[in-house]
Amino acid sequence: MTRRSWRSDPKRELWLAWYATVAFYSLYTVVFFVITRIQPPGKPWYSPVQVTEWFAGRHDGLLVGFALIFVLGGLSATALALITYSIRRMSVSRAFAYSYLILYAIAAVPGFLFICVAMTVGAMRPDRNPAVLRWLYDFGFLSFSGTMGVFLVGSLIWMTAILLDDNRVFPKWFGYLNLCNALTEVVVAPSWIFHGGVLAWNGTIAWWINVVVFGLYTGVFIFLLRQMILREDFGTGPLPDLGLGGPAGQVLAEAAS
Amino acid sequence: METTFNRRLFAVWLVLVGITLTYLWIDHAVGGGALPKTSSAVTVAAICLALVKVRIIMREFMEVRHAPRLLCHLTDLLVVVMAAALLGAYAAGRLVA
Amino acid sequence: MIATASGTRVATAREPRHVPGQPDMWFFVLFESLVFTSYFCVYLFNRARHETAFLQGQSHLILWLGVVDTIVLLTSSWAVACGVQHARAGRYQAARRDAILTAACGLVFLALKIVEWARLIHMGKTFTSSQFFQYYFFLTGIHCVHLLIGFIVLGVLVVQLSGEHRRSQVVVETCATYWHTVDFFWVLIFALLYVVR
Amino acid sequence: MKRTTGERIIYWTLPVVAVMWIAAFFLFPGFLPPMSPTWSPARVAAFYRDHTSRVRYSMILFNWFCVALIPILMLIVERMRGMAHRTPIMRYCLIGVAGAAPIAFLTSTIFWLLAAFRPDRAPALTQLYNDLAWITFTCGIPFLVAICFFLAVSIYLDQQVRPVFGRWVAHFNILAAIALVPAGFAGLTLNGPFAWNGFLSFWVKNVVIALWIAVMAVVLGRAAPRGGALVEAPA
Repeated sequence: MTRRSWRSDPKRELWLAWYATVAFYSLYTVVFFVITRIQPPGKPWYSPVQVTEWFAGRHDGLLVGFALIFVLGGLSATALALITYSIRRMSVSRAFAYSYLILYAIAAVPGFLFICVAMTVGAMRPDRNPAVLRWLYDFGFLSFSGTMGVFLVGSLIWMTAILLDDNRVFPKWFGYLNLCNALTEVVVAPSWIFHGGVLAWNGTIAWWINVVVFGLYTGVFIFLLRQMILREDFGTGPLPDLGLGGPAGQVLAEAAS
Repeated sequence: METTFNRRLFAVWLVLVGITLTYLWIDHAVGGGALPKTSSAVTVAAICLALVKVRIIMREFMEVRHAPRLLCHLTDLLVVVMAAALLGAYAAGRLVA
Repeated sequence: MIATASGTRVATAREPRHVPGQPDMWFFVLFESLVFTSYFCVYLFNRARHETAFLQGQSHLILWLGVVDTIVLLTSSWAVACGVQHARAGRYQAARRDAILTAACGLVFLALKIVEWARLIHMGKTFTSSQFFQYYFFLTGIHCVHLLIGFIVLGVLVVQLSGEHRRSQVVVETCATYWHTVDFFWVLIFALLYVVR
Repeated sequence: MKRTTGERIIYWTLPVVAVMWIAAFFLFPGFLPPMSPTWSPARVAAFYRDHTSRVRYSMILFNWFCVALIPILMLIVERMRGMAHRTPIMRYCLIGVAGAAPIAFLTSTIFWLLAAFRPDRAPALTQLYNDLAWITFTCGIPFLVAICFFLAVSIYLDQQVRPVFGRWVAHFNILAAIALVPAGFAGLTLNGPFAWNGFLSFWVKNVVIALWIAVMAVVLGRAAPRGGALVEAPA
C-alpha cells in the first residue's frame, strides 16, 4: 500500500480519528492504572498523614503520568468527533449530534483536567500541610468520579439517537448498553456522600462494578465505530452490511464514492 | 369479555401472588417479634422462592415459553447464575464472618 | 419449529417460536440482570458478615408493605402481559386500557415507595444512618430509577397503541419486556431486603 | 444574508481581544518576571497582599476575554469547510477542543482571583490557590496542543490545487504543538527551564501562543471563504 493510495482513501479522516481514539484510550489506561497508579483509587478515609504518604509513594508517577495527559489529553476529541459523525449519519436530527459534541467537549475539563491539576499540585510539594494535601486529594478523586451529568445526559442522547435511527448505524442493543452506562453515573453519585464502604469513590459498587461496565462499554463502542467506518458508504440511506469482510467492503465504498 | 380473558395469565398471576404471600407465612412461622433471629434456612428459602418467581415471570409474562431455544437456555442460565452467585456470596460472607 | 432468520412463520399446530420484542432488549435484560446480581452479591456478602446489625436495621421495615408493593407490581406486569396478547390479536383498545392500568399500578407502587421512604426518614433511618439502610436506599433507589424510565417506556407503548399507523407489535413487546424486567428486579430486591434473615 | 455574513466582524474582534490580553498580561504583577514556584508560603501571601488590586483587575480582564478566542476558532472551523475533506471529522475534532482550551484558562483565572480575594488568610492556603492557578495555566495545554495538531492534520489532508491554508501553516502548527509540550511537565520541577517560570514552560509557551494567534490571524485574513459569493479579503 503506497502513501498515495492511503492519501486518496475517502475514509482516511475516519481511520485517523479511529486510531487516535484507540491511542488515547490506551494512553489513558496506562497512565491511570500503571504510571500514576491512581486507579484503583486511593482510600477516601485516609487521614491527612496517610494522604501525605500516599502522595510520597507515587510522586514521580503522578507528575510524569499526568504530564503525558497534559500533552496528549486533547486526543480525546477524536472519539467525540467520530461519535458525533456516527449520530450525524443516522436518520435523526443533527441536534443530537451537536448536543453530544458540546456535552463531551465540556466534560473534558472537569472529567480529567481537574484531577490532573489537583494531583500535580499535590505531588509537586510533598512538604505541604497534610490537611491541604487531603483537600487536593479529595478534589482530584471527587471531580474525576463525580462529574456525572455530562456523561449521563450524553449517553442518553446517544441512546435515543440509536434507538430512533433507521440507518442501522449501530445495533439497537448498543443503544440499550448506553442506558446501562448512563445508570452507572447514577450509581456513582453516593461517592459524594460516603467516606467508606461499597458506595464510596473506591467502593465495590461505585467503583469496581462501574468500571467494569464502563470498560465494556468503551471497548464495545470503539469496536462498533470501526465497524461503522468499514460499512460507511457516504450515502444518506441505511448503512450496508459488511458483506465480504473488511477490505472488500472498503473497495466497494471507494467504488461508490 | 369471556373470549378475550386469558386464563393462563391469570393463573400465573395467582401463583406469583401466592408465593409472595408465602413470605408472610415464613416470617410468621419463624417468629421473632421485635428482634428477630438470623436464619440461613429463611435466607436460602427467600432467595430460591424469588428466583422461582423470576423464572415464572420470564417464562410466562415475558413469553420466553414461545421463544427460540437459545433465549430459553439463556434465561435459564441467567437464573442458575443468579442462584449460584447470590447463594455463593451469602455463604462466602458467613465463612468470612 | 424454530423460526428462521427472516422470521417467517412456520405453519404448524403449535405457535411458532419467536423472540418477544427486539432481541436487543433481551441483551439489556441479561446485561442489567448481571449488573444487579453483582449489587446483590455485594449486599449479601456484607450482610452475611454482620448479620445481627443488618437484621436490626431490617426490623424497621414493614413486611406487609413490601408484600403489597410486590403484589401491585406483579399486577402491573400481569396487565401489560394481557396488553401484549390483546395487541397481538388486534384488540388495540383493550391493549391500550391494559397499558394505562399498568402505568396506574406503577404509580401506586411509586406512591407506596415514597410513603415508605418518608416514614423511614422520619424515623431517622436515612441513607447514611446504617449499613442496612445504605443498601436499602441504594437498591430501592436504583430500582426506582428503572421504574421512572419504565414510565417513559409505557408512554411509548400507549403512543404506539393509539396511532393506527404507528403500531408495531415488536415495539409493544419490547416495552412490555422492559416493564417485566423492572418487576422481577423488585421481586429479588423485596426478597433480599425484607425477607432474608 | 450570506453564509459569510458577519464573519468580518468576528475577524476584527481579534485585535480588540489581543489588546485586552496584552493589557491584562502587563497588568498582572506576577508575569514580568513570572512568580517563582520556589517562593515560600509567606512570600506568596505577601505578594497577594501587596498587589491585591492589580491581580484582581488583570484577572477580571482575562476572565472576561479568555473565552473571546472561541469565535475566532469557529471562524477557522468555517474556513475548514472549504478543505478537500470527505467528512466533517476534522472540524468536529477542532470544535471538541475549541471550548475546553479557554475554559482551562478561565479556571486558572478563578484560582488567581480566589487567591487575591482574602489575602489575609493562612499563607499555606494562598499558596495552594497560587499553585492551582499556575499549574492550570501552565499545564492546561492539552487542548491547545490538540488544536495545533488537528489543524495541521486538516491542512495536510487538504489536497487541492489551491488549498485553504498553505502547507507551511501546517508545519508551523506542528512546531507550535511541539513547543507547547514542555509546559506539560511544569509540575516535575520547581526551578530550571521546565518550572512554571522557566524558559520553556513560560517564555516559549506564551510566546508561541501569541505567535500562533498572530500567524493564524494573518492566514485567516487571506483565506477567502469557498463555495459561496466571495467576500473581498480583508487585510
